[in-house]
Amino acid sequence: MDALLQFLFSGLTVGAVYALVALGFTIIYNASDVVNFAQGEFVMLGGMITVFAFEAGLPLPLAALLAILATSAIGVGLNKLAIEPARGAPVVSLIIITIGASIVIRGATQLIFDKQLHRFPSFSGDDPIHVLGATILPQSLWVIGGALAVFVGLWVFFTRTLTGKAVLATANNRVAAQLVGINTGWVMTLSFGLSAAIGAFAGVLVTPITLVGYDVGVALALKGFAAAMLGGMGNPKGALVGGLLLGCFEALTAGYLSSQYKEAVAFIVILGVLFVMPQGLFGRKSTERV
Amino acid sequence: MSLLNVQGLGISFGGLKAVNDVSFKVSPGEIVSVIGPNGAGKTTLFNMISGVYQPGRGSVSLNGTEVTGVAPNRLAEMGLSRTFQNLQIFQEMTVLDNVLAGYHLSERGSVWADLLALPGMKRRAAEARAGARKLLERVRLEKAAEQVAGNLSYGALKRLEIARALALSPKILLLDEPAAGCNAVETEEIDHLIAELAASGIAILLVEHDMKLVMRISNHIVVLDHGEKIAEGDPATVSRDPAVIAAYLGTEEEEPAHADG
Amino acid sequence: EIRLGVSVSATGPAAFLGDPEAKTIEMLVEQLNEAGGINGEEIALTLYDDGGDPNKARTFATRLVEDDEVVAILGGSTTGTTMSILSVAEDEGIPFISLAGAISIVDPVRANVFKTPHTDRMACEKIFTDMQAQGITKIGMISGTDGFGASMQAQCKEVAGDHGIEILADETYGPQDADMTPQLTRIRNTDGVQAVLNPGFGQGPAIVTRNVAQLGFEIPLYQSHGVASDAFIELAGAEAAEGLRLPGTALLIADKLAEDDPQYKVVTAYTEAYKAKYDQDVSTFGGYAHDAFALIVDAITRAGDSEDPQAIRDALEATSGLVGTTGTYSFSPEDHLGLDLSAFRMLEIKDGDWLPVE
Amino acid sequence: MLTVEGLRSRYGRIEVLHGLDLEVSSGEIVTVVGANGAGKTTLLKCLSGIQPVSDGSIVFRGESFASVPAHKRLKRGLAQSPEGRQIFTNLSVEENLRLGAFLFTDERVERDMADAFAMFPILKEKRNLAAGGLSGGQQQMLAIARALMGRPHCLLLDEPSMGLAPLLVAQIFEVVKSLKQRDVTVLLVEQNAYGALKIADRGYVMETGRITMTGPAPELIADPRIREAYLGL
Amino acid sequence: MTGRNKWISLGVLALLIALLPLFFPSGYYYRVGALIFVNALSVVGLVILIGYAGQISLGHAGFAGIGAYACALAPEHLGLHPALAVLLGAVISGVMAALIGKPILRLKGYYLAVATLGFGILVSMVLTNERALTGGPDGMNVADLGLRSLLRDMGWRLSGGEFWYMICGVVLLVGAWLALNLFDSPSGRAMRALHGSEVAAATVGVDVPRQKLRAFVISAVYASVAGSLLALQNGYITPDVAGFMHSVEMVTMAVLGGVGSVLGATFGAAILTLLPQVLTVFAEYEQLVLGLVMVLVMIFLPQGLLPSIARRLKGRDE
Ligand SMILES: Nc1ncnc2c1ncn2[C@@H]1O[C@H](COP(=O)(O)OP(=O)(O)OP(=O)(O)O)[C@@H](O)[C@H]1O
Ligand SMILES: Nc1ncnc2c1ncn2[C@@H]1O[C@H](COP(=O)(O)OP(=O)(O)OP(=O)(O)O)[C@@H](O)[C@H]1O
Ligand SMILES: [Mg+2]
Ligand SMILES: [Mg+2]
Repeated sequence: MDALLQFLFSGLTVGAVYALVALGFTIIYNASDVVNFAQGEFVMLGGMITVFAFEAGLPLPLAALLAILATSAIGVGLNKLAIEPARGAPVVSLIIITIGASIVIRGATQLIFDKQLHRFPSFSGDDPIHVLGATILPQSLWVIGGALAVFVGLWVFFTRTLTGKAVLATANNRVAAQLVGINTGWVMTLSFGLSAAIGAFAGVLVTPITLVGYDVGVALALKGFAAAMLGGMGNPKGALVGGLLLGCFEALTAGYLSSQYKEAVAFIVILGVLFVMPQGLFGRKSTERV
Repeated sequence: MSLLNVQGLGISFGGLKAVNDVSFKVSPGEIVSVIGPNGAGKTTLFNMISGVYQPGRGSVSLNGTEVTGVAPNRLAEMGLSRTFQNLQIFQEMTVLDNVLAGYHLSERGSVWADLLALPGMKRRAAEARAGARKLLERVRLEKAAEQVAGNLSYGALKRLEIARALALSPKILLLDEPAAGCNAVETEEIDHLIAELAASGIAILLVEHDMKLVMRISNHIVVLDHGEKIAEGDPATVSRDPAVIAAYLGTEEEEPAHADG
Repeated sequence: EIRLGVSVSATGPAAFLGDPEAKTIEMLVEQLNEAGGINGEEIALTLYDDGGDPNKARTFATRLVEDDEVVAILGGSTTGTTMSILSVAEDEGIPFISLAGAISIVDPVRANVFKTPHTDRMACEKIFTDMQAQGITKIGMISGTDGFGASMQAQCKEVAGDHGIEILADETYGPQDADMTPQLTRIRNTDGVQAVLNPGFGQGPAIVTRNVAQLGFEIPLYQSHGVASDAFIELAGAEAAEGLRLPGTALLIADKLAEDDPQYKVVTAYTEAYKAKYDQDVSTFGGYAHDAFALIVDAITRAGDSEDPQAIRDALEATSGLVGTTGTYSFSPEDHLGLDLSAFRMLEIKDGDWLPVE
Repeated sequence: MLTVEGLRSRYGRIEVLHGLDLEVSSGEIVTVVGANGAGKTTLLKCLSGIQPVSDGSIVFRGESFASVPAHKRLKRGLAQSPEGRQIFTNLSVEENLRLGAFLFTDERVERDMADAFAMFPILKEKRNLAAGGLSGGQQQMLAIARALMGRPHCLLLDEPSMGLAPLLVAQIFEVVKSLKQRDVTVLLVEQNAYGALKIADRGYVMETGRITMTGPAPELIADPRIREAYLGL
Repeated sequence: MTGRNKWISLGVLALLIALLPLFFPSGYYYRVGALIFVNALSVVGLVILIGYAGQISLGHAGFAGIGAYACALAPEHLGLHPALAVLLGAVISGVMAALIGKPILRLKGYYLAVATLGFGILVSMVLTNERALTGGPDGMNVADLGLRSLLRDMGWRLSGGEFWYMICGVVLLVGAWLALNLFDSPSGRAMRALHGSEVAAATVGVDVPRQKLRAFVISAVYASVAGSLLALQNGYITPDVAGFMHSVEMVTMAVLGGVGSVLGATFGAAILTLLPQVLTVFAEYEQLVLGLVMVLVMIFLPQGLLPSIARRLKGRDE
């Protein structure tokens, strides 16, 4: 029993990391139908910049804030320098651009910082909290709380604000969005800025647990992508649930079946879900009529 | 004998009965029109007959064979072909290729033959090509044959769809608002085209809001409203039916259609 | 000018190995050339980054031989890349010193292939010997699924029996995993486990160490030479890492070596120079590259002819008693590794620092 | 209100508008008729800014539109109900309308929405349905209603009657006529040339990218060439 | 693309393959050429899947892995001749593709991407974890094809580099020829049609699931053969061939070159294979420059290299 609880704690911790990455995908996807494969790099940047700012003597909260702002600026830059000039390009081209951008960011990070692993202290110490014989680190609670907060924020943004609707409209029909007066260029800038900020925020939260190095982004992006698809791309609820579920599948498989094939089991579950629900758990069916 | 036989067909979308208990028949060479207000369920009816939607209730039979819910490509093999209200063009292919796609059934062979470009395929390919060009002439798109289809204007695409549908040499042709986006003169050409097709023995099922066209060429008209059949009969009967006038035609007829028609 | 070729995994998943290796060789070449080279001839270094991709490694090896016309190749950070370079070296008769761990690189012996690191099997034996001394007979193992971890896992399972050690739990984790508590919980819930062994490199071992502390394990934790560097203590946290043991080289305890230790000079010179140049701590892997370079320089010097790869190969095979950071090398036609178990030292983390156990 | 001079536009290297002159005065209803592919849609797209202009000028209410991007043209008072309807298929009917009034946050938005629902009651019924689920004609209504939500001074309508039932066609033409009372200027592209000319003040005839004829609507209806080529009479 | 275009494409390709060696300063270039051809072969497969049929795959390296390991395992365990092992790998890949394609090709866009990604990861995971059979992450040896020594016995001496350059070049030509045949054939047209509109394709009689499956299986076989050639030529294989990064690399090559075009596929493969070799002069900056080149190509030639350039030449931009 306490083992099960321990597995779930682990699953929720890891799942919250995935969820944070998946949530980061949502905005850019909702604005442009593009899955930004550089999202993992935003997470990495959040961690790396905080590490180096912290080591340079900045207090941790300030270092984190700096990292989030800087990453956000990089996100905007990515949009301005790479996505916007390619306006009108097919979605696959845009995806390749984001992959190219992720390579650039990795390459630059490795030059500007280094290739070592880093970490900064947990926010609330490393004394595990004991619950019914299982333990969880305070930092895990930060990550889980962060994922929930970002989820609520995004959910309100997309369902309750006109700007959120404008983002959705931009992806749905860019031309029509311009016709109703939406500055689609600005929407894209906003989306990249926000997505990058969410990514960096995730990086700040998870670094004490997962450590950070210039190349941790790829794996994170991959898992976040899988989580987002499991939940249904574009829906914040899907990102959250998808991430947590994926984390729990992995942890439970590692705990009860085989740690070697835990990712395999997770992917088989995803395939199973998609087989029954081709749009993921909460994805919306597109309603194009003929 | 009727070619298409629709019996008690119905479907719902989350509580809304988009089509409910609709029955009618179409015989070879006959032109049957389905009219009704916007949202009456005409397109939905087409989608069920052509296998795009699974009907919730009722049955469709083609040439005496029950085909309810059969996949569109199977129906195509059985001689049913259609166009779409919301254009479904192969945007990135050339205009000619769009029509050639319509020859898929007569042209197709084994995938090995395709990969290896076996000489046996050549003759059929040449026939298809010649046929496709003829069809393009028929809808006056022969000059655009090598253009990418996505570059055509709306009206041209509408005609391209008709050409593609004809490439199947169908026994029955479903046309969903073929004249939308065409002016009076262009509509008249479509009018002639449909009449010609019917004369050659093809059964035509037509949805169209251009009453001038509908009244002139239909043998039989089915009127839908809120998914239900509210009237049917020949054009004269239907156009006098008070329920149809109230729901659809309106009393005041300003257009010169009737004056001339 | 002596043309020397290197292909290492300076980036990619094996960058932990390749990055210090590349840096070390670049530094040493610079030092040597400044000091006047070998017999007055400078070394022209061609260094490629194969990113850990064996396919690329093979291409670079071909390029080094055919295009750059080098007289010897160092590198092959991983077993996979080594095996790719190896066949080119064998075909073309170019001496090649590998930096990877697998025993299969030098067993069977191939004419042109040498290697500097201990084999994984030696590391396992060293660990098990120490466990035996502690009276530990039943252990749980958790290893990474990357090449390093998987190879260690396989080797350790093979030799455990020889040391009377039984592996009761055998878990793995992916190289990028963020939490290993489920696997560790399984190990904890396995009856009779007296110690945990975690062979791996990268972030995995640091996370395992932290997770072990989180779960409140009371039994000793053993790591492998894969994490033998000061940076590891920082990542895992001194508190969590307290009491942890692993087999390492003299490099890690350079400051604690007795001045009469045979390795004292080599090790301090290397650690100080590296730290000064890159502001980073040395790792075991950089040490492998250091030794490979020392070996080839020694061989070229003795061969007398810096143009003839086969002469260099023959000189290399005749190496005897060369002191490196990893240990003392003596090659022979039957032995292209030339290290023995004594090269390893058992280390323990005490108060955030490495201490030799003996 | 709207002056177009020497307008040229191209898709890639193929020019489809070859120097077009056109003028719409305040409060007028002006219609453009022409065969398939004449360039009517392209003209409207140039006006609303979603199609680049290669030469010529567009002046709207005294301001040159040369450097005004598409999304700012609605703010200047120019709205379009585009060809192919271009509704937001994944958003609900109500959200579509709300976005039509994207520039406004005052209480008039609610009133305009109520007006739209009064004009097309079916939209009210379907307000929570994803717009992609609407029937063709219903989507057309939505496109028109959405354009009106932007409170335009000038409305560009691209074949508004397409796919609408006869009753609604008549209604749409009534709506267009009634816009005149509300001081909205209309540029109407229609294939139902007869209906359009009936309510229009003036008309233009377009052939392969050029204006070939213009005049007061009644004159055009009477013109035998037009009767034969476009009205089918 | 008309019939004439097909022969032009093939002719250009054949000429390039035949004439380039005249300019090779050293044997190393044969190796790079052979790699380009191998990559191009799998990319041509993706052109059929992505360019013709409009279906995405992020897991095709899985098929390359199957092809590669078939060549490593079958000769050792089944005593099969390596050449037959290539066939065996192709058959296994084709059957696998047919089996998994059936359920997952119902998915669209990114959902399909994640499903194929899952497949690729499963394959690479099995190859990595089943150490007893596959040698694990460290990889395993691959038997020699034996053809080169056969040729030598017949008096035709070729270096390893020259030999593989030829073999891979010829296989690529055959692959390109098949793909070009397909383009203008009923099957190819049906694939391109369903790319444009699945509903419309179905109503003209195209069996949409079946055509998708065909494209998937064919592309899987291409990837498998490419994997086999890589394994045979390297003589050593690790699970990296089946890795996610390899899948991404393949798709990137396809898109860079121009995803609808067979000749473009070769160009895309050439660029992405050559770049790391050229960029070694940048050492530390290699990654940075590689990424930049990708981004810039996509910005300025969004349709991919070849189609964009062709359009510019024809003057039909946009
Ligand atoms: N996928 C769907 N989801 C929800 N409602 C739908 C869906 N498809 C159709 N409907 C509803 O069913 C009704 C019938 O639609 P249909 O498209 O068949 O009308 P129609 O008669 O073709 O109208 P029009 O003349 O405007 O084209 C409409 O009210 C529409 O909103
Ligand atoms: N995206 C495009 N790319 C290339 N050419 C195009 C494109 N769109 C339209 N054209 C061409 O421009 C010309 C004018 O098209 P436009 O759509 O403006 O005509 P239209 O008058 O609106 O016709 P319709 O009555 O059929 O809607 C046509 O010849 C058409 O083929
Ligand atoms: Mg309809
Ligand atoms: Mg138009």
